Parts: sequence; structure tokens; C-alpha cells
Amino acid sequence: METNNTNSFEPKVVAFVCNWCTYAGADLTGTSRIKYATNVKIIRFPCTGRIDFMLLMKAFANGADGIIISGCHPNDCHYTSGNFHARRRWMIFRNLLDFIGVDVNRIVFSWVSAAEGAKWAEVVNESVDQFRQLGPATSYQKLIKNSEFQEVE
Amino acid sequence: MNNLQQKAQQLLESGNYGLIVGYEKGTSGKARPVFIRKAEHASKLIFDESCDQNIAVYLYRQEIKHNKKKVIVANHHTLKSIVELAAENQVFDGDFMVLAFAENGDIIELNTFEEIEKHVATLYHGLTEAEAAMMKKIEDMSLEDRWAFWENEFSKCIKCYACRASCPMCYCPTCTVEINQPQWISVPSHTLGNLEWHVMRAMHLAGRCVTCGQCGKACPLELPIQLLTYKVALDSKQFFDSVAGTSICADNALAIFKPEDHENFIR
Amino acid sequence: MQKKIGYYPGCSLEGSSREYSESVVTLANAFDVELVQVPDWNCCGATAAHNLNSILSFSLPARILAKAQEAEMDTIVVPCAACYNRLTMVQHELKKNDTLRAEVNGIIGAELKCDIKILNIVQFIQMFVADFVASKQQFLFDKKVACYYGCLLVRPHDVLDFDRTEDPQSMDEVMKSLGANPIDWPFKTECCGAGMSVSRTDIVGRLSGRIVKEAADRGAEAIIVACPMCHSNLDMRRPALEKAMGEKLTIPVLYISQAIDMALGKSQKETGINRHFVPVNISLQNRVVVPEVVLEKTEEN
Amino acid sequence: MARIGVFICHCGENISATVDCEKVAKVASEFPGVTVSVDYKYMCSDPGQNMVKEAILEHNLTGVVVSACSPRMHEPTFRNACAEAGLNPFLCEMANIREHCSWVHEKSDATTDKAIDIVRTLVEKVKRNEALAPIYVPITKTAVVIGGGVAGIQASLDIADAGHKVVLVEREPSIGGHMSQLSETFPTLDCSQCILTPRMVDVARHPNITLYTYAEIESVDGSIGNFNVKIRLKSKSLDEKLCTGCGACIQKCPVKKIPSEFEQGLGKRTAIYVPFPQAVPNKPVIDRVNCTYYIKGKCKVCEIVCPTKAIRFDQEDSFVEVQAGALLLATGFDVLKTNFFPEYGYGKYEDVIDGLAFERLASASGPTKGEIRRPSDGEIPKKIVFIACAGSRDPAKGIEYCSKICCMYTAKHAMLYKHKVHEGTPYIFYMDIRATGKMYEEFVRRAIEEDEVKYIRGRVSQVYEKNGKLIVRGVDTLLMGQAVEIEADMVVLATAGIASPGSEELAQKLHVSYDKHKFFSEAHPKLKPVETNTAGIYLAGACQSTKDIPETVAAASGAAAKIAGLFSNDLLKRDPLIAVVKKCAPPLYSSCTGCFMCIPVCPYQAIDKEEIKDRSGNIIKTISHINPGLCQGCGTCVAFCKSKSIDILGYNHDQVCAEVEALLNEW
Amino acid sequence: MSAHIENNSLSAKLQHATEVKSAKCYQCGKCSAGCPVSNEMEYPPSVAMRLLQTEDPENDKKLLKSQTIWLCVSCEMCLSRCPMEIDIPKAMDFMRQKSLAEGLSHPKSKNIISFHKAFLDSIKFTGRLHEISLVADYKLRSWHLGQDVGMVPSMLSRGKLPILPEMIKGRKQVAEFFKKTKKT
Repeated sequence: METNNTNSFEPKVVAFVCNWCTYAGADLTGTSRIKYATNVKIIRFPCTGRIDFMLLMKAFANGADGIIISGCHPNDCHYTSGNFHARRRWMIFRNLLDFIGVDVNRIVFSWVSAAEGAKWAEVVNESVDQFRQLGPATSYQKLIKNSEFQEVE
Repeated sequence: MNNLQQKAQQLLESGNYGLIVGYEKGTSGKARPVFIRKAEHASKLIFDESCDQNIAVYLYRQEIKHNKKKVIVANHHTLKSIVELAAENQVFDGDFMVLAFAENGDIIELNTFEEIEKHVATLYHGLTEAEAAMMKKIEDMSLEDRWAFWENEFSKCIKCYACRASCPMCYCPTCTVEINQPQWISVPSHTLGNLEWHVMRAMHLAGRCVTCGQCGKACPLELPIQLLTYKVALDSKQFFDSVAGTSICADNALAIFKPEDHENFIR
Repeated sequence: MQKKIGYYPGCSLEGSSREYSESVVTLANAFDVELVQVPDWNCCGATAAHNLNSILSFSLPARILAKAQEAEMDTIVVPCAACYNRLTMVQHELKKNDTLRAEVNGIIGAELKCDIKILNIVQFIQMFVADFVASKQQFLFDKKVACYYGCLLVRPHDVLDFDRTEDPQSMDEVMKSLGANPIDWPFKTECCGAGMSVSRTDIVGRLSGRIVKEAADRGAEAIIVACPMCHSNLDMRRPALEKAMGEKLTIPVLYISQAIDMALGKSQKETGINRHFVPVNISLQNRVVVPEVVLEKTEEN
Repeated sequence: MARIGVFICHCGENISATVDCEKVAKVASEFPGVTVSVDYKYMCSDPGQNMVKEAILEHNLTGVVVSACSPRMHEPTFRNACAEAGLNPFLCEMANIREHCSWVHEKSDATTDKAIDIVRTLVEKVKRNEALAPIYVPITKTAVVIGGGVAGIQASLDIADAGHKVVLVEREPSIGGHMSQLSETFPTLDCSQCILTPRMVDVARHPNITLYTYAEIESVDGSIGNFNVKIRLKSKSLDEKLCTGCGACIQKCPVKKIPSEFEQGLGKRTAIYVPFPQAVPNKPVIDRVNCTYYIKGKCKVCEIVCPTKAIRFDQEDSFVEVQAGALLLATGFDVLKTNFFPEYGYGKYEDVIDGLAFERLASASGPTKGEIRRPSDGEIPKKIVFIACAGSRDPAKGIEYCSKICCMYTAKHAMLYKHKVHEGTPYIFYMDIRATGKMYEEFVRRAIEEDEVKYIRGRVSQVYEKNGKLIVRGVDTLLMGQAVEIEADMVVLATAGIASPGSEELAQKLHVSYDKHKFFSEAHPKLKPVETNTAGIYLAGACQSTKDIPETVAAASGAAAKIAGLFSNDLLKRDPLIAVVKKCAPPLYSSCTGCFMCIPVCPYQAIDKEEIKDRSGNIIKTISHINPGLCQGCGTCVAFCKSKSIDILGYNHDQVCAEVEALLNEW
Repeated sequence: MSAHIENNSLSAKLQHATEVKSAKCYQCGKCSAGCPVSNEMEYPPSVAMRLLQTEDPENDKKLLKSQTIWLCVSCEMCLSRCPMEIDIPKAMDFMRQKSLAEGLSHPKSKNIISFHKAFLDSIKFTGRLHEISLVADYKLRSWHLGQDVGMVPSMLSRGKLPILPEMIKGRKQVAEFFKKTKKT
């Protein structure tokens, strides 16, 4: 990975992925030895349908600068419809975050199949670039700092 | 004695009904909920513009839940909430009678869910002009301004949960905010925890909020938190054509899907 | 009640194909439709423009659309298939491509809405004529005819969305309603040689010759067209066709509007068939007017 | 107090080349709760596994994190190792530092740091893992095979021969499918019916096979081991027990001019009919759309002539329910109608036919008794043009994929024609010849060299009729696009193979995934070619993608072997990673509100209602309940439930929250 | 992301300008089989697509110098039958404009080009096409002075040739279009 960015900021990125498509796709990225940014770390879920929006809130509250959510393409869900349910959930959630002033560009949603090892690397690299551009999630970090302060009090 | 009071008196005197949940005159021009059990108290009942509180929330309160001889005087918010509660299996057909009002002020007796659903279909579903203007004002702000606005509002929240208590749809015996393993939402009322609470509350009302605004009315700090649930309600309508409180059998907007649901953000 | 509709004749209909314009106007008048010309219209640029200069090929038709829009015309009829094709294609491209539209708007100095309904002659007939023709028809067009659609009326289907590209039927249906017997033949949408009329008359001779010969061989008594380019190649260029085919070809070529006019009993002058190079010696039978009740009964049997 | 063992694998140099494994082990040893942390060259080797086992015993570990390759690779290996050392296998997790770390990053501190983060995340997860026991489900040893073509026939016989019960369901009045329509088969040119009909008879006679023809799947519920299949038996207007198949009714039926589906419209049939003489069962059905009695209310000739009084005009559709442990989809394919190709004149010119119709013309039992004659006038064609890829490889008007079988059957058609009409000339317009099976290329060469089939490389642009001939306008692309015009007597279109009609509805009934062309999807394109993504439902033949006969039969036997394998156990063992509705002490019993909004969320209909009762049987409350036999563990209901009353074993709320926190902290 | 390799081929330029992708062609030849003028062309449409696919500068030049691109009558038969929906007419338009711009047009296609130019000249000055001027202009350009002279009297007698051109009011504006679009 070339880092042509003079800005040395490296975003913390957590990826929530489903076991059957994107996790397997990311395995394929590995077996194909395609390189991508180290910033992204993966948490495995059985299905995108399992991913609770509260986990995204948790990730932000724990200092994530960006989040990737990825699962099977429509019609390819291992459980036939978990991704469709997830899609509806994200449609509502994303707009709600935008409504309260959270930059939704900090969350990247994608469909990456078990065959799309190269796409996974692309998604990661593009997302990390995007998060670098956005810079640290300062507005959220301010809240985190305040909360720590209060809790210590 | 007006029609409503007469009606209430008759119902209680008949012995078929033992409790009427309705409105009475409160302080400073506001109405407040009242529970009438005796015919002679029927004259306390009022119904006018001041009766804007959504009192469907009382229907499943433990104290009266099992009383099958109850009547509820319902404004249009309350009616929609009853439909939504019926869809969510929280109130049961035949457990109560509803007194609603026609536009000319006539009392309408609604005995079954089907009748209520039919009546609700004639009502206006959507935001008032003033509410829509508030939504627009926020949506027109820049992202930074929106954040600043809500950060300021959330910083004031004291987590009294009046919003939750007033909402007919917040009926969970254990709210997620009270779960401590895992600790979904931090306990103190700092801005971050408050934000998490309000986002969660709004998300949990997706496809369920009837836009009565009761949460905002109940808030002692007058935070405009009803706009959050309005947002999910409007999006549910726009994306999925789902309007809460219109059908006693419809599935929740987020419990179903269509393969052709259209978003523009998934890569 | 008289209906008003926008009209874009195009250059050929003012010159070498003026009989087409005459017959269309006659037809419209017969059915109480007033054709209002797009004010100060210009040439659509035809094949030449898109062969040589693509942005010009958008700008010329765009000006026409702008003029129609200015005159608040929601629908325009364009009898020339070539002009119809250009205008429709350009409006489609401009509608879907914002950058291109901005550029063209800049050149022509207008804001195009791209929502004008553009009708070809067959669509015009379907909308304003077909339902009423029975009541006004005086002669039965009891001939074997070959309906020749050419290229520009039906292709590309994605954009024009008119009839189908293979073995289209709309003109055949119109002719059937006049009492004609349209033949089934394979060259309905073959190319006549189009704009090569002057520059490569030899090619036109071969292409159009094949078409005319095929129609004649299959016993057609007239070829019905809807495009001035096709007409001039099939009619005016007949000597070149005969040379290429090595035989005499006498089958006349009629615009579909002329065919209807003839069935309505319009004069040679009104239909403009006197202007053709290949003489039109078709005489039509008087239509026996049968009271409607009886007519229905015979249909049932 | 947790005692976690962390085992870092070098995977030879696959991991250690870019990750400092020793450092990872050292840092991990300091994580709270970690008792032992070691690194080793090959963790999956016997000595590596032994290290894990010994550490479990020595340190009395409560959890194990093997930090190595993807769990999709070796999770079962290490879970078994743990089980052998007495640790519940579900207390073992794998940290994927190979596919997700060492292989995708260069050697650097950042890469090592990421590996440490991954290990920490899994350590936090495993601390919260629970000991779980696998779920055992009893297996009903009956298979329902859907579709009675060659695939369904082969699979049914194989499963039945293995000693298990089979219920074979066929939509048409007879089994046999498309193969029964074929004349000869490539590359051997042996007669299709000669090899198929004995197998059809075997199906009818086999004691383990129950055959339902003229029947369709109404609904399916349940899951692997225990499906409940409801089958609609369409009314045949016939008492099959009484009917002897004497055929008197067919002979006397006055409606004789119905185009026969079996003969591709080239032959005629009656309203009461068997599709073809060798049909199994050889008993007729009444086609109610065309039967005079059903149209006009009178006739009943068949009833009068029937010697056993078997005709039942008032018979209605009936239903049977079958309990089955496995389902096999063998619904086959269909050919694309070519009406969308007006330039080829199919449907307009009688002598432009499709490949299946040509099969009937060439078949000895067909409408012309095997003579190649034009449908229009019965003449023997002197020139036939075969057009390959009529619909295939044509995203504009047909389908984008290659139908795979057409190259071969077109070569066969041309050959059969040449064998029957020696003086005739067959032309084939083709673009590529795909002859990749055993003896296939040789077959095509024979067609070209010995039978003088004229192959022309190019697509036909137009076919039109002139003076009784079909003019075929094409081009020879091997001669710089030189025009070719052939005056043919007959044109045969090698139409595309497409999914059978109704595939989509069936897939939805069965919760089986399908591709955009409505072919059913296999679970894995290479390693699970006969399984679907739904456990217990298998695939065979052309319902998955167009296949020729050898491939179809191979797939059918493969699927049958899978089903026989499944049926070889009495109980089915399943991972217990499923959702559960949490219960708690009275008076709450459960935080579930009984809103039941989760019911439509479940793709497996695994959620139903459970009544909580007091000792005297009074209902205290009604809450959701998840059927462990049906739940597949997707967790969609878990994320949906607002009161967090549903959780999922293996990915529970506590675990995933801990993972998020562990992943993001201490960077 | 891998950087784009500098691709100067005609095929790449075509795709960039018009989104027509020659690589989609799998050489079935249905276009050539249906093309009314393919017999006259040295490279029938499918062959032209193949030449583009090679991305060989020599082959690119062959195309731009060919008569093929000028013989195409834009009848769109190829597109309407192409299984891959390749817009060959659009590709032809593009190649004609490239050929002119690079001065490679085939000498035998001069007539066709002259006619198109004369056509555009005619509308440049009057806003509409005036057929007598067009033909006169074409003849001067092509030196085919005698061609079609025989037709003129009969056309005049049938009223098919108005002597004086129709001048539209907006003709200056139309002339302006020619200037504005010249650079493209």
C-alpha cells in the first residue's frame, strides 16, 4: 500500500462482516495476496442481519474513525434474506445519523461476495482513503473525552 | 352536561363499564389524563383542543391492563397508537371501548379493532405544518450546524426517561438502556450517553412512531426529541411506504423487506 | 372541434418532397386537425451533421425543440422519418445527459425541458385519423401493397419505442383498415441507401432496386412509404434502380398519407401524386356504403 | 476467573514473514486472563495440536485462542483437539492473522500490531464463550425427488437401491422429461428411449419408490432431517386404481386435433391422453381445457367406453403430505421460445423449427416415424440450415450465457439428417464449437469430415420466405465477412436452454437461492455442486444449469450419494450456534414483550409463540420461541429485537460488544 | 488502484468519447450479414470491430483511411440485430470525424464527404436546406458537373425545386452554431 498522503493521520477502522460472503471474500484477498491498508480490522458475524446498529454506536463511542459494513450481495445471502433486512435497517439508520449531524461517509456499506477478494481490497483501500480525507472523528472524540471526564468525576 | 359527560355517565351507570380513561381540566389551560370510575365523576371529563396528550400509554399499564370494562376517550394520536399497539400484540380486541369524535364533535363508539382501523383510515397521517417546518429547518442546516444543534440539545438531557414513559410504544419491561451486560449505553447523562440513548430510542421506533410528539411534550427540558422519531417515521414512509398506526395486521417496516428496496449507498 | 398540433415539416417537405407535406396537410384538414408550423424552424442537420460534427448534430435539432417549446407546443408531428429520428434521438440524449444538455443549451441559448412529444406520421395517423377513417372513406383501397418502413422510423427501438424493428406492422394495419391487402415481405426495414442518393447513386440503385423488385415480384401494386428520403430513392431515382436491376420497374411509390387521401377521394392536386416521377395509375373502387347494423351482422358470421 | 491459552502459529513463514509472532505471543501473554501464550512453527501439525492439548490439561484452561489461519480453514481441527483434551470445543476460537493480516500486509510494525489487536479481540470474545452442546435432530429417511426426468429417475433409483424410501413428484402425466423426447443421443448415437424407458419402468416397479405424476409441490416447511412436504395431486379425472390403461377412451375421444406437447406441436393428441406410448404410468389424464365435456357439459364418450368405469369427471385436486429427511430438486430445463427473434421467422414460417421439434422429426416413434419431412408440406428437405446460438450468448434478445448443449446436438442433428437423407446438404451457422466432453470433438470432426456437414462461421441475420424456399442471409466471418445466402427448405434453431417455468416460485417455497437466470444455485461451485445453501435440499441436472445427459446422470448419482450418506445416520448433528429467547426469573420470566414482530423476520419460520403458564395451567404471558430444529443461526431476529430478548449462541451480545471494545482500545 | 496505462488506440478513444466498447464484439458477424452495404465495404462492420480490437496503430489507420466508414448509411440494422448491443453506427460517426480531423479520408469517398459538407454549408447560410444550392455546391466540390442535370427540368416541372432558398430569421444564430461547435 503506497501512502501518498502527506497527512500522517491513520484512521481506526472496524469492519463488521458476514461469515459467508465478505469474511470468505477477505480470506480470498489473503490467499490471492492482494495488499490493503492495515487500518481495518474485521469482526465476524454470521450474517449482516445480525449486525445491531448499537454496535456501530459502540464502535464510534470507542473511538472508531470509520466503519465498514459488508455482506452478501442481494439474493446471495446464505440465509436468503438477512442482507435484505440489514439493508432496510441501514437505510433508516444512516439517514438518522445524518439528521443528527454525523458524517455518514464514516460508514461504508458494501456487498462483497466470497469470490470478490479483489473487491474487498478495493473497498478497504477506498474506505481508508475516504476516512483519511475526513480526518479524525473529532466531534465524536470530544464527546468521548467529556464522558470520560464526567465518569471520572 | 355535555354529550361526552352524559355518555360517560350512562356507560358507568349501565354497569357494563367500570372505568373511563379520558381528559380533565388541568392547570394553566392544559388538559391532563383522568380515570373515572364513578358515574358522578363523569362531569370531570372534557374533550377539546387542549386534550392533545396521547393517553394510549395507559391502556397496558399494569393497574388497569386486566380491567375488561374500560373505555378510553381518544384523540387522533391515541387512536393511531391503539392501532399500532394492536399490531404489536400489546392490547387485545374487546378489552376496551373507544370513544372518538367526528369532525362535527359527535361521539363515535368504536368497539372493535376493525372499527378503530376503519376510523383511523379517515384521519390525517403526517406532520403538521409547524412540525414539518421544524424538520425542514434542521434538514436545511449544514452537517456541522446540525451536529452543533443536537450536541447542544443532548448536552441538556438529564436522562429522566419521561420521553420513554410517555411513549405508548415504549412498553418493554426491560429497556435496553437498563441492560448492563453488555453496557449498551453509558449510564451517566453526559452528551455521548444521551446521544446514544436518543438514537436508540428513535431507531426502536422505526416504522412504529405515529408522530404524536408526546416524547417532546413530556420532556421537562423541552428538547425537540420528537423530531428524531419523526425522521424515522418519514423515512419509513418514503422508503418502504410504511405508516405506523394505520393497520392492525401490517408487519413492521424493518421486519420485512422487498428485494427491490432501493438505496444508493451500498458499494 | 378543431385540434391544434405542432408541425415540423423539415427541408425536403418544402422542396423535393413537397407532395408529402401537401398530402399531410390535406389529411390533417380532413380530420379537423390544424397543423401549426414550429416558428422559424431550421434544418435538423440530417445525416451530414452527425457524420461530420457531433455537437452540431445536437445543436440544430435542439434549436427546433427550443422553438417548439417557446411556442408552448407539447406535441409536434414530424412526417419526415429522418427528421423524426434525429429530433427524437437528440431529445433523448439531451434528457439523459446533463453535461451535454448544459453544453447544447449554452450554444443555442435556451433552457430545454426535453418533454415534447414527437410523433411520426404513423403515430399521427393512429392518434388522429385511424378511429374516424371509416366514416369518411369514399374509396376502397383494394390493392396489394408493400409497406416499406425503412430504417429511421423503427431504429433504434430502445429510444424510438415505435412498433418493432423486425417485421413491423403498424403501417400494414393502417393500410388494412383502408381495405388494402398488405403483403408479407422481408425488406420492410432494409435500407434504401438514404443520403447517398446524390453522392453514390450506384449504391442507391442496388439497394433501392432490390427493395422495389422484391415488392413487385411479390405482386404488390404500390409501395407505401413514410419517409421522403425513401420516397425519392424509390421514386425519383427509378432509372438508376432499373439500371442496377436490369429490368423495368413500374410499381408506384405512395406516401401513407397520400394513400389515405386517395381513399378519402381527394384530388391529385390535394394528394400531390401528380408530382411523382413514377406515374401513379391506381384507380380505386367506390366503397359500397353499407348501413352499419348490417355490417356488424356480417362480421359476426 | 478466565484462564485463556493463546497459541500463535507461524504457518511456516506464511505468517512469520510479515508478523513478528514472538512479539505477538509475548504481548498476548500480558493480556488480562491469559495464562499461557506461546508461538510455534506449525500449530496445525500433530506436535502443534499436542501443545494445545497439553496446555489445556496443564493449566486447566477455560478458553483457547489459536491465532493462525482463517477459521474457515482449521476451526474444526482445533475444536476437535480441544475436545480431545476435555475442553468444550465451543470454548476455542481462531484469530485469523494469516488471510486477514500476514498475507494482505507488508512486513511492518503496523502488521504485527494488527495481529496483536486481532488476538486481543478474540481473547476478549473467548472469555465470554459458553460451553455448548451440539444439537441432534432425528432424520426421517425418506427423500422427496422433485422432477421425473432422467435426473430424477436416476437419483430416485440410486436412493431407493440404497434402501431408503423415495417419493418422486412429476408435474406432467408421465415421467421421462425431455430425454424421452430425444431421438438419438450424442456422441454415441444410441436411441434415447431405448436406454431411458427401462429405467422409467424400474421406477414404477421399485418397492421403495412412490410415484406421483401430474403432481406439484404445494408447500414445504421444516428443515433438514424433518421436512414436511405438501403435494398437490392435480385431478386426472380418473380412478387410477380401476384404470387398466387399455386405451379405449383415447381411441374414442372425439377431440383429436390438440397439438401434442410431447411432439412439440408436430403431432396431435386427444383430450384424454397419455403423452406418449411408453409413458409411465401408462394411464391417461383428461386435459380439461380441451375436453368437450368440460367446455360444453356433454360428451362423456370416454366414460361410456371405459370397461372398468374409471373415469371421474367430478374428481378434484387432492393433497398428500409427506415427511421427508431430504429433498432433491431435479426440475430440469426448458427451451426458450424464439418468438422474440422475428428476423428468423419462428412462429411465422412453419418450416422454421426448434431443436426439440427436430428431435421428434428424427425420432423413430415421432410423427413422421423418423423421416425428416418439412412440417409445411411433408416434403423431404434438400437443404437444412441449422442456426446455432439462437438465443444463447445474446444479451440483447436472449440470454447471455452459453447453453452448452447446442453445439453437440446441432452436430448430431446435421449428422442424423445426412444419415437419413443422403443427397441432402446440412449447413450449420456457428460462432464457436464447444465440444469439450469425452469423444465430443471426435464427434464433431466426424460430422464435418465424414458426413460433410457444411460449417459456416457466422451468425444469420435474417430468414425469409421466397417462392417456397427459406432464404437464409448470413455471413462467413472467416472470409472477411463475405455474404452467404442459402435457399433452404428448412431451418432449425438451436434455441437456448433456460430454467424450467415455475423455478422461481419453487425456489421461494423451498428457500433455495437461485441465480438471475432462475437456475438454482449450488452451495459451492466446485466443492458442493449438488447441495443447495439450504441444508437437506440437493440439486441434480439441468435445473442448476443446462447440462447434457452424462453430466445430468452424474449429478443425479452424486446427489443420491449425498442423500444416502445423510440417511446413514439416525441422528443429525448440528452446530448449536442458534438464536434463543432469553428467560429469567419470575415474575418477569422473560424480557420478551410478546410483540411477535420478529416472526416475519425469520427466513426459516423458526419463530413461534410459547405460553408461559403457572402451575395450574393459567397463561401468565405469551412470548416468542425459537425452534432449535429450524433456526439456522443468522441472527437477524437478534439484531431486530428491541428489548434484546433474543440472543444468539456463539455471537451473543456480550461477545460482540467485547470484541468491538477490544478491537478499538489500546491502539 | 492500478494507474491507467496510457492507451492511444482508436478503440480506447472511441470508448472514451462514446462509451462504445469494441471489446464486447465476439465476431459473430450478424452485423455484416445484415448490413446493406457490406458488399461494397473493404471491411464489413464485424471486420471493422476486429480491427479496432487489435489496438494496432496500423489497423487503426486502415480504418480511418477506409471507404467503409463513409459507405455506412447509418441505417442501424447492425445495432438492432447485434446480440451485444454494440452501437456500431455511433462508432462509424466517431471514426468519420476522426478521419476528417486527421486528414486520412479515402480519396474515393470524396463525393460522400463533399455532399455532407455541401449539405451543411447550405444550412449554414440559410438555416434550411436548399436543394438547388446543395447540388450546385456539391458539383463544384466534387467536379461532377454533369451528374443529375437531366433530372433538373423534370423536378422543376413537378414543382420539386424551389429556385430561391428559404431564409429563416434565425439564420445568423444557426451560422453561429457552426462557429461554436467547430473546435469539437
